[in-house]
Amino acid sequence: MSFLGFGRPQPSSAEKIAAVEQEMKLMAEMHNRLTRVCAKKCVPNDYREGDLNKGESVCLDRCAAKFFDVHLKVSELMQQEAQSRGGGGGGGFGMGG
Amino acid sequence: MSFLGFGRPQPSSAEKIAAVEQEMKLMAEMHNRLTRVCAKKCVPNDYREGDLNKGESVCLDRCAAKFFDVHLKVSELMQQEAQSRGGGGGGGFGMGG
Amino acid sequence: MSFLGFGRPQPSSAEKIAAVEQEMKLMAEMHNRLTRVCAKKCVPNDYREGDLNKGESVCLDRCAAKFFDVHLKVSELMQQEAQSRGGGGGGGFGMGG
Amino acid sequence: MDMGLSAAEQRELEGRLQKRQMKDFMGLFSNLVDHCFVSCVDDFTSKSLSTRETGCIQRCVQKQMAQSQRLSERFAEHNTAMSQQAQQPR
Amino acid sequence: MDMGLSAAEQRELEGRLQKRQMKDFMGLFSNLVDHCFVSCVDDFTSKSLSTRETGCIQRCVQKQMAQSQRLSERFAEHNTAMSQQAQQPR
Amino acid sequence: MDMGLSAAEQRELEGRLQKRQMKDFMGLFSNLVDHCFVSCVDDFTSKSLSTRETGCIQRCVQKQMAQSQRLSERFAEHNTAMSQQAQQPR
Repeated sequence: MSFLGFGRPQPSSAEKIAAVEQEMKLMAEMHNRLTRVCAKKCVPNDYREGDLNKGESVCLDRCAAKFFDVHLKVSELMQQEAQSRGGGGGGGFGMGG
Repeated sequence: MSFLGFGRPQPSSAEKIAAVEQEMKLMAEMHNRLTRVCAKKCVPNDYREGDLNKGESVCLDRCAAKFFDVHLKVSELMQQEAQSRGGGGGGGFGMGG
Repeated sequence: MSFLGFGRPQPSSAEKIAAVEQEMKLMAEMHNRLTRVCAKKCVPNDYREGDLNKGESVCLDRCAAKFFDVHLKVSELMQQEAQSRGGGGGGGFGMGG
Repeated sequence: MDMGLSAAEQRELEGRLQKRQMKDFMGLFSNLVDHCFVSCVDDFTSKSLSTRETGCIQRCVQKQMAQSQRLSERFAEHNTAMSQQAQQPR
Repeated sequence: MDMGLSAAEQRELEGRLQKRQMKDFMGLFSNLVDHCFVSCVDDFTSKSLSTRETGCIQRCVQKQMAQSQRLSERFAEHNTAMSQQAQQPR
Repeated sequence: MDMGLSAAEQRELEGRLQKRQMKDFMGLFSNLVDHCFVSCVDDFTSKSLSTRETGCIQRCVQKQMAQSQRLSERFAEHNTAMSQQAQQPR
């Protein structure tokens, strides 16, 4: 089925569909988390105003930028940690046992 | 397959089963959210008593009524918002981009 | 298919696979809850130190032991409750209606 | 529920609903454990539950179940009212 | 999206993505209801929403949607930047 | 795990378990990011992380991983004890 494949077999259509679905799910989850976390940091929840004011808008933009940075930072740190524990996939952070 | 169908095809049995399942899931989720939110509003969590007292019971009933009202209100507001942005399904609230 | 079965049919391979998967999912969820709850109780989130100190470590161990005890306790209490309401599976705690 | 299902489909539906109920039950159980643990357990000088903590857990479970039960009733009433309203010709 | 799918597979994918969008939308809706309820409703001397509460809910929904919209834009920019970076030869 | 599965079923099971581990890992990763972000980031006068924030994130990740590791051990001990108890004839 993958006689022109380089190294590993081409994903089947079902796998491609599952991958797109999974990608959308991850995006939606990340958007939810971003909204929850940055709302907490930037927008007071007394709702005396219905519009985002200038300060809140700027805070949200910066909050988003920092959130993406923390993502990157944490994934780097976890890779280092995994390697320093003697290689292997994510060892020590899993279910243990 | 739906030669007697009116306008759109009849749902298949698999679709009916999936719809009932989905409905149950939504109900369970709403019940969870209702319980979480109204517990926070009405019942102090020091648990000096094991029974709901009169005040707590009345508070829970009113909390539930208001929760259902907020549901309705929010769905109306979101429809208005979607329409005022120039029609289309839920535009602007989705994943953006 | 289960002519040697005692009482009930042997689970099929698909059912065995689903059961192992389900078990792993429950374990992962419990681990998540344990971590969330015991972090809140034992580890301040100012992160002036990167290492768990002695006091925090001991607190986590005791927190875990108590968490497992509460699990057991709650399941006993729910069984009693279900029985005292006149038998039947978990009656009165479900979705009601 | 009559939805024009065959006997086999009816069994399939019942099996799935049972799994769903099991899942819902497990979810409620986990929420109960977490809530009562967080509310009642605060002493980490020992690894076994104190009498005070055990009593608190008991009252917490009892009260939470009463609460869940009461809200289930309100929820069921609401759903009934909603479906009647939907069927009414205006 | 061209992923070398047949027409039937393309339809299958679209159906699944629609379901996903529906799910995401329901999730956002639930979060919005819960957040605005917790932030705005505090008076349990009556079973109907007060004028103050209704106004607060309105502003809360408006503001949350503006916020979600703004963060969606930042998120989309970030994703675009990431995928450009991934394609760049170094 | 010997459950009387054929080789093909064994492969199917392994594939599924790998997906599950991936999911669990993603969940832990997300929780870690959210927790450390909320705990460490508080200055929104700039759009890049300060030295103080970066240091805090580092310590937070390190400490959370140590904690997760420690609780995994306790959890594994508990599960072992439980399954031994279940096998003992009374």
